[in-house]
Amino acid sequence: MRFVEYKGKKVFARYGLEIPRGIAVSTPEEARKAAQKLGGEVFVKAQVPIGGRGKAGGIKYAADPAEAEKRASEILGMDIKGYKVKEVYIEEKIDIAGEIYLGITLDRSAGMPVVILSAEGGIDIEEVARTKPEKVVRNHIDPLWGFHSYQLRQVAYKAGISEDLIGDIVKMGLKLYEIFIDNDAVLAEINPAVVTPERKLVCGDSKLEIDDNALFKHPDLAALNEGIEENTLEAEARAKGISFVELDGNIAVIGNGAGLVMGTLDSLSLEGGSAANFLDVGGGALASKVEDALEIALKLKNVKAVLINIFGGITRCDEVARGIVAALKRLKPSVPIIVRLAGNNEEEGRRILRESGLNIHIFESMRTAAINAVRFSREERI
Amino acid sequence: MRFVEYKGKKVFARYGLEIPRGIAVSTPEEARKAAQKLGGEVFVKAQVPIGGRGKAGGIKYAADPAEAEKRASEILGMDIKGYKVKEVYIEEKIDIAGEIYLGITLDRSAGMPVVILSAEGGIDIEEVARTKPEKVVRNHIDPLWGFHSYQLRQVAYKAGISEDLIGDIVKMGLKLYEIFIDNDAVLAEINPAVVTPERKLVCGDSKLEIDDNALFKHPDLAALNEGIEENTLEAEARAKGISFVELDGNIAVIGNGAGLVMGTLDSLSLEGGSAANFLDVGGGALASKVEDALEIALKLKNVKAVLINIFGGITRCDEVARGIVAALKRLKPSVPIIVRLAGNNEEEGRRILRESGLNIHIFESMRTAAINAVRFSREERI
Amino acid sequence: MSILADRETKVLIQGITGREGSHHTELMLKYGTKIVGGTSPGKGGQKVHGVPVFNTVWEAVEETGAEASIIFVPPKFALDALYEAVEAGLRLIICITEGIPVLEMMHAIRKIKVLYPDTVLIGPNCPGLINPGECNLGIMPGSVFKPGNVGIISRSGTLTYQIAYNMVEAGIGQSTVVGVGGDPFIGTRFVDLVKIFNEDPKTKALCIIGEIGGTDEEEAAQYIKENVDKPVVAYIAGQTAPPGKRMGHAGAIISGSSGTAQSKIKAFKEAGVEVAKAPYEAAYILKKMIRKNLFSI
Amino acid sequence: MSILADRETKVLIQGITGREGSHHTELMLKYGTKIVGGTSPGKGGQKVHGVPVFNTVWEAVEETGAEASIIFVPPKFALDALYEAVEAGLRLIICITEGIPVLEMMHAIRKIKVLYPDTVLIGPNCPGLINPGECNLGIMPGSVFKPGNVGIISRSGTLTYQIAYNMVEAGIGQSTVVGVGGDPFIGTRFVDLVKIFNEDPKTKALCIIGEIGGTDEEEAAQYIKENVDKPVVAYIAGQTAPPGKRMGHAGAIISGSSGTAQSKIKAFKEAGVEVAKAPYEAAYILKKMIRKNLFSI
Repeated sequence: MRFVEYKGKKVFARYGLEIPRGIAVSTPEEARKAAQKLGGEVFVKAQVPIGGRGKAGGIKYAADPAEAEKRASEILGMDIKGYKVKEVYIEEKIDIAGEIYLGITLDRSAGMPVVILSAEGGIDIEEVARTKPEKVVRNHIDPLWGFHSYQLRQVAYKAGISEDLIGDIVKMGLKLYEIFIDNDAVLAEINPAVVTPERKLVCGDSKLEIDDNALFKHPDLAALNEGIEENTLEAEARAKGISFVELDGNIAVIGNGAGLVMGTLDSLSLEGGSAANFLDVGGGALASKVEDALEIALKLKNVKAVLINIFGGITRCDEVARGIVAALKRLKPSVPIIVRLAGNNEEEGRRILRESGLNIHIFESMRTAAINAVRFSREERI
Repeated sequence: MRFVEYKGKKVFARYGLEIPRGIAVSTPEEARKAAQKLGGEVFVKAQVPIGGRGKAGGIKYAADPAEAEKRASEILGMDIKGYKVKEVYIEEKIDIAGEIYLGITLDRSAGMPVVILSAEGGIDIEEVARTKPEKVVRNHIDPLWGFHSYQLRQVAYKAGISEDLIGDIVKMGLKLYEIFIDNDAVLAEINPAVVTPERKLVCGDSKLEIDDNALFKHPDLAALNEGIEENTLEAEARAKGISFVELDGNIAVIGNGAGLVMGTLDSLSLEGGSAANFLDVGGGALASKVEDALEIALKLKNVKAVLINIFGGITRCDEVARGIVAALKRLKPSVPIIVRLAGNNEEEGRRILRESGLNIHIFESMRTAAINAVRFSREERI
Repeated sequence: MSILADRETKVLIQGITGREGSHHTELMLKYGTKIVGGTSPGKGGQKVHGVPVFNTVWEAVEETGAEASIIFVPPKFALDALYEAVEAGLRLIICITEGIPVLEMMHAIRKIKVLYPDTVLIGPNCPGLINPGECNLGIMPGSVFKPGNVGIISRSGTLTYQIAYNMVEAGIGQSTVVGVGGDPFIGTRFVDLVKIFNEDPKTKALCIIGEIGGTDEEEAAQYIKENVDKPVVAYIAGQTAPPGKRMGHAGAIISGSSGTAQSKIKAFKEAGVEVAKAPYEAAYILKKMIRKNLFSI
Repeated sequence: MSILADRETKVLIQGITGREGSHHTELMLKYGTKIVGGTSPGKGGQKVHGVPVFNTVWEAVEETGAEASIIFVPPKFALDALYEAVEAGLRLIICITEGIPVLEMMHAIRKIKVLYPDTVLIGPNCPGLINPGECNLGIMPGSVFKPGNVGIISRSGTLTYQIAYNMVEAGIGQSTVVGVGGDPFIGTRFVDLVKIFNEDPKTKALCIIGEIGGTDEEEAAQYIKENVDKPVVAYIAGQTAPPGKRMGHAGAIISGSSGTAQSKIKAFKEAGVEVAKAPYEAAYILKKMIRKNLFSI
């Protein structure tokens, strides 16, 4: 679960990290009032739970409340990487003498968290990482050894942080690690950590992502993040326990098991087609879940064919077939439906499909099913 | 730092452990009022930071407020193992269906904390441990491995805790460990954990001792424990940075270094005498500290001689000598003063003592000093 | 004796009284797995499909001599079950549970590696392992597999069944099949299993079913390049997945330039591993290898 | 080459700019100890008694090749300094600091033992070690000791000086003297040092200065009984101390039936170790041993 900037900053502030004053609003009118309260000169910042909003035009300077209103009206409603901007954060302008990058994330290969620090932070950090990798200093954190001041001190000296900021960077890093561990984060990032002309460190932005598996331990965080608008179909699918990702192609895909679905996507691509989505109904899905899955897949735009690829291991093919029949009878889609059933109760499943009287294209082999789905996706429908 | 029962229980309650209702008071009159508030039937419990008060008569039952007043007047002012009772805790009477022992302490040999559980808790736990050791189940807690429910479950089954209480014992144990770790305890004990007739678990008593070295991390705990009256001389010494323990003999001992002082005690005993105290001025003591030390030692009752045994390593003998001279000039003690100075600046030290004009018995060897201290302690003074 | 487990391996089921635990206990028993006991705190003394239930793993091991354990405990309690199994000395632990908090799992794996280096943990969020004709430790459908001499190591469940199904159609059986699990932090990685299979005389060829995300495939490829002479075929799922999106498995996410299918395919090719473009190609490639006498069935 | 450290050992002082650190650096330098650097965050580039100061141990080791470190850092920061020294790869670390929280120290010792098993930590709350005539790593007064062939292992500071003083009076010198520290949890215990001294050809006899509390003496006695042929004399301070009272050292407390002087003396006697009744007896016993030709000086 990703937090938008101001909610992440709320969490950071609870741990004593310094954040600029700011007010989250959802109308231009409120933006003007907020700017007034904050002293006039502000930044207007789109609140979407994804990086790169600065480059997408989601962060703008306003010299006075009237301008804040105007900028807010421009930003509210924008679409940034699939997220519609419903809130902007009006934040006091702080003077910037320098920008530092500080982040903690998980390193799979090492099996440990890693702290990353660069004296050249800000929106070009990825550029810095690519062109001057020596400027981005990393240090693994062995959970058995713990995270100690000396590690941050060492990283800070290596990164070339100036002497007068070392103590503050150490404190900030220890707090960020506390935030990371306490809240089961998979990413906690301050970019930039702004160095003010008075040589204080302030969180210019926040990026905080919490492990979904651990949300049950943090009801407060889940509550804090309520109301974040996400890509609608994905959210709808998640609510129904379905793993779903929207893609660019025109063949809707439904399958059981993440690996098998990815394999289906690859097969379509190999056979010359392209998938409109990733959709995994999971293991042992019941008819109702398959019905939900079809309902979501059929909401996709530009879909020319639907490919349902099931390998019955725990899942029973007859159960899947019943879900397909129920969905098709209710939704009456106009696109061709290609179904491949194999494994557990496959014959019973195919029989149910055949006897439903619906126009379903049934195949036994995954390859043939993929080839036919591609063929259908290319044909103009009559 | 040891807490008295009701202060320990306050800490326990913060972590969600169940404690009976109770009120701490310091007069019989207040005891009556407290009993009234608590419904009449109560226990009156001496608040001293040491075990064994039940057997010493410090815990009494009262059927009504008038009796509570009477019992409080009996208990207040009692001396229990060197602690004068200044407060009693008036606690509601709870019905007891069973008593369990649950404690966590540090095991030096293993280098780890250890959890201890017995289904036969209560005031006879030490008796149980001696006569039926199999009834007292222990489990080490590797700090790298952590403390998990299964460990408590296993201990509980091994200890023969009845099935319906296993879940509650697991919860209680996990909370006690949290208390132990969070507060840098060296001992956290619930004895008895009372099983009520309704099969609930309640803390019948609390024993909580915090590591003095870690007190700086817990100002709240230090504040909570303020005003605990301890053996006065020991408290006075501690306030002056002096390590002091009162003993039974008649030779006051002052030395530098815990090992050397213990060695001096042993030497006196070997030569047929006995020490009135343990007193360590520590390393590198200045004259003023030596003066303080002499002042404390001379407050001991029944002292027939004072033995000052200094080996100057970091400590300088001349500095010690100056402290001795200043103290003796001010306090003018009537008991013989035996001083042994060796090591760093020993000659200068001895010169200062000799030239002070005071009646000081100076020796170079530790053994001769000990023999003479014993001799002086046996002679009747003129 | 096969690798990891065979028909003589004494198996314990943690969470045996739950719906999943009980259901799969029945299936595994039918397959011939030697399940000697189960655990479920507070339910000691009961029986599930004839298997005795104990309150603690410690007691179960004392009474039954169990060597391996399969964890079907819900995520909230799964780590406690795992720690219990490790401390009780079980040499092989398979954690089926999906949805365990990532940080806690990472920590647990590190602890086990350092304090109990000889314990083999497979999973979490995995389908377990199957030794066709001998024993089934997990939730894989036994009927899909046939005894043979190709070892399968996979990050996926159904994709494994699909590929094994194609293999069996082509007359190729399996020595042992292991699903390592789809989470970002898992106990046993590809490289660990490549080592084990490489030393297994029963295994003549290897099939690795990878996925985008992480660097476990690259790590395995490096080891194969340097140490393995047996023929290996690989398939990487998610070759057409966009970066930054999580494809069902928490592990299957491409972050930055690491974890791409391209990088994995390249590593495998450099190690002399043939890479299938679609799942159903894996069996074709194995058949071709047999024709070329790279191994025989 | 002597055990643990000699005149060639490159030593780092952590907390070199503090009052204690600076003072003892001067004394150690005068003794001949090869101090190559010091650390004090934020004070890198300075010099203390001619010794260069670095901001981090990592940098100090890179620049000077230091192998050993002595920690003079106040209790609040001492553990950080200790962790830093361990991770930087120093093989010998002496922690002089007194007053480190017990639980944290216990945890640190466990971590070091498991993750860095080859690191030797002496202390905390210890006077360090001295190799008479070679080097002084800590706060022991160098003038008290003389080169010789008796190894001293002690839990106490001044008591060690007292006993060494008596030894020198009797013409007996020391090979190496180690103060293990008075805290309940220490890095190197008696038994570890008995092993080291037993294998040291320079050490012909051993003097163990124990204390009430804990079971380190019993553990050492058991080892001596089974493995040591060199003559050993021991003294246990606190033979007349009452139970339950803390005698200055946090470690010197008798709790329950464990940690008594009686138990320690019994263990030593059973191991063939002669036990002194008072500190000054230790030197007499060593002299007697020489007369009996148990060892020669």
